[in-house]
Amino acid sequence: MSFMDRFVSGWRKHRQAATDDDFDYAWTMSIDLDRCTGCGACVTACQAENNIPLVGEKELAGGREMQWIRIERYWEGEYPNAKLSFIPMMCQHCDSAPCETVCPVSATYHNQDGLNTQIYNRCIGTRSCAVYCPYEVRFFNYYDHHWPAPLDQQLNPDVTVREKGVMEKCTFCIQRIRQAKDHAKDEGRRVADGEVQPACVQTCPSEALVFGDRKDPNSNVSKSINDPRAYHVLGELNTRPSVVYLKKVDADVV
Amino acid sequence: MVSHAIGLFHDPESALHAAGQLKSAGFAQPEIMSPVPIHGVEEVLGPKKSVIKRFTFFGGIFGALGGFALAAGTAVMYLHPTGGRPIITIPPFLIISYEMTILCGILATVLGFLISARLPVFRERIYVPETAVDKFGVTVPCDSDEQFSDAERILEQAGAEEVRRLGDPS
Amino acid sequence: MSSEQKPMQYSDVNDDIVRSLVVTGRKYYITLAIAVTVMVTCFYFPWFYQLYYGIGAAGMNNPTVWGTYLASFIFWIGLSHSGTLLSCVLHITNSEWRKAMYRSAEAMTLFSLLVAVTMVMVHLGRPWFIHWAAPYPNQMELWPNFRSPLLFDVIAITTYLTGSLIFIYMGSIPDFAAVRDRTSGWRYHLYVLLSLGWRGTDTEWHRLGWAYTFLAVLIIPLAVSVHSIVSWDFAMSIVPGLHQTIFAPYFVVGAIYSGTAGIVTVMFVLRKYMNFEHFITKIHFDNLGKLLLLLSLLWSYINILELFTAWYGGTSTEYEQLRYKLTGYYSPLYWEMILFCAVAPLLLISKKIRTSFVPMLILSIVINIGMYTERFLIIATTLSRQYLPESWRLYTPSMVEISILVGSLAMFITLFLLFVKIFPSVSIYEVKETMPKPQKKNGDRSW
Amino acid sequence: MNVSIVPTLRVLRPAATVALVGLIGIIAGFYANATLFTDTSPEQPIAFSHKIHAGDNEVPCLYCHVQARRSISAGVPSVNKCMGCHLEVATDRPQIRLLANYWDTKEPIPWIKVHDLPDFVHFTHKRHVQAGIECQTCHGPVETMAVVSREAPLKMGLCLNCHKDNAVENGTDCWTCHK
Repeated sequence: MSFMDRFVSGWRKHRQAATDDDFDYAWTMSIDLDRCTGCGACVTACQAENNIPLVGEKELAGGREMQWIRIERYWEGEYPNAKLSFIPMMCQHCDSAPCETVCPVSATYHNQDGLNTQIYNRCIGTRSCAVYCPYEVRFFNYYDHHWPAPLDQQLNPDVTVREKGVMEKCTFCIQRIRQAKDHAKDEGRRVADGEVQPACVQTCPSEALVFGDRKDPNSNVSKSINDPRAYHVLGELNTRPSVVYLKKVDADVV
Repeated sequence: MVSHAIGLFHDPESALHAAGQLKSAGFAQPEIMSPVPIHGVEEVLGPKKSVIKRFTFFGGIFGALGGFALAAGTAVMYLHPTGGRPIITIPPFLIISYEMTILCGILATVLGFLISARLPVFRERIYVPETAVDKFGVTVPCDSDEQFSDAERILEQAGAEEVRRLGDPS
Repeated sequence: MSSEQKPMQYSDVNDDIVRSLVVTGRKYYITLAIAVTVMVTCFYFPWFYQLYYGIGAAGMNNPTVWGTYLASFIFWIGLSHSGTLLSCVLHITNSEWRKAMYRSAEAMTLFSLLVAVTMVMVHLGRPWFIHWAAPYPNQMELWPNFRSPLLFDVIAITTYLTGSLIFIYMGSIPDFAAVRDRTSGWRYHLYVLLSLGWRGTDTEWHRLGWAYTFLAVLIIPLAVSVHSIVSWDFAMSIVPGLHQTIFAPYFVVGAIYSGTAGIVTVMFVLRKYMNFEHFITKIHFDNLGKLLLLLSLLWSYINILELFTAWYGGTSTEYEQLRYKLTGYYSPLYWEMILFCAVAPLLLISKKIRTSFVPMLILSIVINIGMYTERFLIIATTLSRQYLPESWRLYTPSMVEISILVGSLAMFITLFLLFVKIFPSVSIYEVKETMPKPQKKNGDRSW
Repeated sequence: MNVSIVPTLRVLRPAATVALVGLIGIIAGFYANATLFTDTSPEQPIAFSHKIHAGDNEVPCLYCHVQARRSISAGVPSVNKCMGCHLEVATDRPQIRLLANYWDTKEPIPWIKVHDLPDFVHFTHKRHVQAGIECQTCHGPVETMAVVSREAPLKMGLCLNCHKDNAVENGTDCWTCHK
């Protein structure tokens, strides 16, 4: 009887698809393309915060770049009437992430913060997640990276240095989220809005990037994702990303 | 001491005929040893029932249930929500179940074959190497010399090229 | 079994096959030495280098994170497909012409599967942790992710490997017994163990017949599922060009296609160098040729379907993918594939070609080159052109990858060479079954 | 003629024995390597005895490992902390002279880490101390050890079992412990 009850209730519970409501937080980033100047400060900040190796010129040309966030640049027209548009692209932390289901060893999964996470030391390097990711934001360690002498002193102790053969990607600076949650737990409250900022958000000079919990209706990010300009990149794929872009208002069009 | 009479035949028909004769003469169940599977044994020596199909069937069912239980059970044991899907995601688990059905079915079939064909052979059994090349052998156990000469007579009448007496080692 | 000079006898079959196991010429040793050398230098050395250096030794880059290793994996899995599958289908349909060739076809399945598994090891970033993909209780209390198509692959290939091994072994038990009586020394002991004490009694034959048929029935759906699952590694993604419902049948047909071509190649080699002219005849090549023609037409049909739906659907990503496939950087390879796999096999319509050995050999090799290209293109063209144009990047295999490809071929040859000296490479009892039964000849003792 | 696989098995018995012994040897060697030859109690630069301090004199753990309750790392006490007592206590002992030597030359003591976790593990002492977990749960009865040795295996299973037993919030989430 009790076994059957437990079985039935467990079955019901685990047959439900995971939604935002099941998670403690729903960390979200909004990127206002109207404010973004494409300066690349976020790229550098991310590089420094997350122990991302500098692969060097040769490997970069060979396509083994390591950039958890990148500025995609698209040129339209010919010089001198060329027009440049750009968009910062990083892991979208999709709620229906294609990369998660494909990993044979569950090295990537959705955690209780609603983040799409990657456990480096569980990864066996099938690279299937990178194939399945439509945003091309997963990066593979093609070899062991080394930091030349002074640079090894600036490695972040809260972030692992990844081994060769391991996939990695943007974590929304989960080490900072963890720290903020730790403080909040000491004080017995939830993480307040603005208390945690990933390195890219912190460093963005034009404040184009806003980060916060979309479960909190009063947070800055909740307000900005309700903006009529808000959209998801490749939204038609129904990956339900946690990164929201605010469309650039084009002066020529308006 | 139990010994065996074995008659070697050139063709399967004579061997089958000899086996039928031996059986109707009241000998214990004769065995036919042949280089190729021969047809018509059941008409002569009585129907054969194989338990292998039951092994295959139950092995398959075990695999189907076990495969699903493996996938669903391990998913519940350590929760990893992936891709916005439920923890117990039925369609992919059915594929695991399908593959495990076949795997367990195959393994059970092998087990059934080994058990029902009484292989591998640990206690020595009589054997004539020619029957693996081009001879068809018919053997019966004989308790006594009289029985052996009876068997020898029947075998030779049926057209045996040669009749041997082999001691049962056990 | 037809033979021109004098009718074959049961004992001739045993003689021929025992000879093929026991008598080893210098040619064999030289070939084996070359194969082993190539395997070690072209496969293991580069692989160890890659293990030390990282996957960076291969030419893969960021959008194209899969490369020739995975193409080789599909290729070898595909090559494995017609052996056991074909053998099972022909066994169930009681085809006489299967009997002389099925053993080596099944061996092909087994060894190409082994090579495919090795290719997975080569492909992985951290192969030393591959055991994490297996479900076993561990202190981490972690299990593999059963929702992953790659894990379906692990389960399916394990099952297929087990099934093929058991199928080829079970069919060989009577032959091991026959060989056991004619050998001595270590071979004798090996065959005693392998034959399990088989005596060929009516009961044993009866049980073997049932078990063998059940295995065949189980393996047919298994083989179909294995390559469907391999295709799902791709088709379950949302990458344009990969996310296609047609992929499972496409891969299955392609697998049987390249596998059948592989059988033709192996048959040719066995016939030529193992002196099996009695057993492997024009009939086999004719039948295999017909099968190849049918499969090539099916394959072309599916290819046309794929192009047509992509063109008619006309979504931007699909259309771009189509355009890139037909006219882009990799298009010469595409047209080579069409030429090799769709056009050239049309020659098989002529019986003259089907029954002549050398053209069949050439065609079978050409088809397999084409099929390798197909697998390479599936990965290279789609991964280098995905949704975001900023990350479009071409992929060229590095020397390490090419060397490992050559080495894997040598590994297959090595395994096969070892096989022909251990397994009777033509089934003794099944060949005998195809021969006229000994008839009653009272009084005549000359046989 | 008779047939049986037993004679062959007899012939193969020496080979099988060798294989079996080899297999057992490999497995035993593996475990021996993991248990016997792993240095769980390395020799420290100063023969500091937890038995004397924490055991006999009942100095609380957190008196010296003062950061444990408010930071990730429990921390090794500074030489300053040691000298707080040992300027007065037992100054004539040879080991204390060694300590005083470090004090005089203003150098830290190069302690060797006994409980070392891999770099990809995030373990915070603060959470565990605040949750009221005894230090001994993971570190073993340190107060009885003259030389500290690692008692618990410090494998993932250890953490996980405890987290499951105590129903820790998000206790089995990978990112709770991995980084």
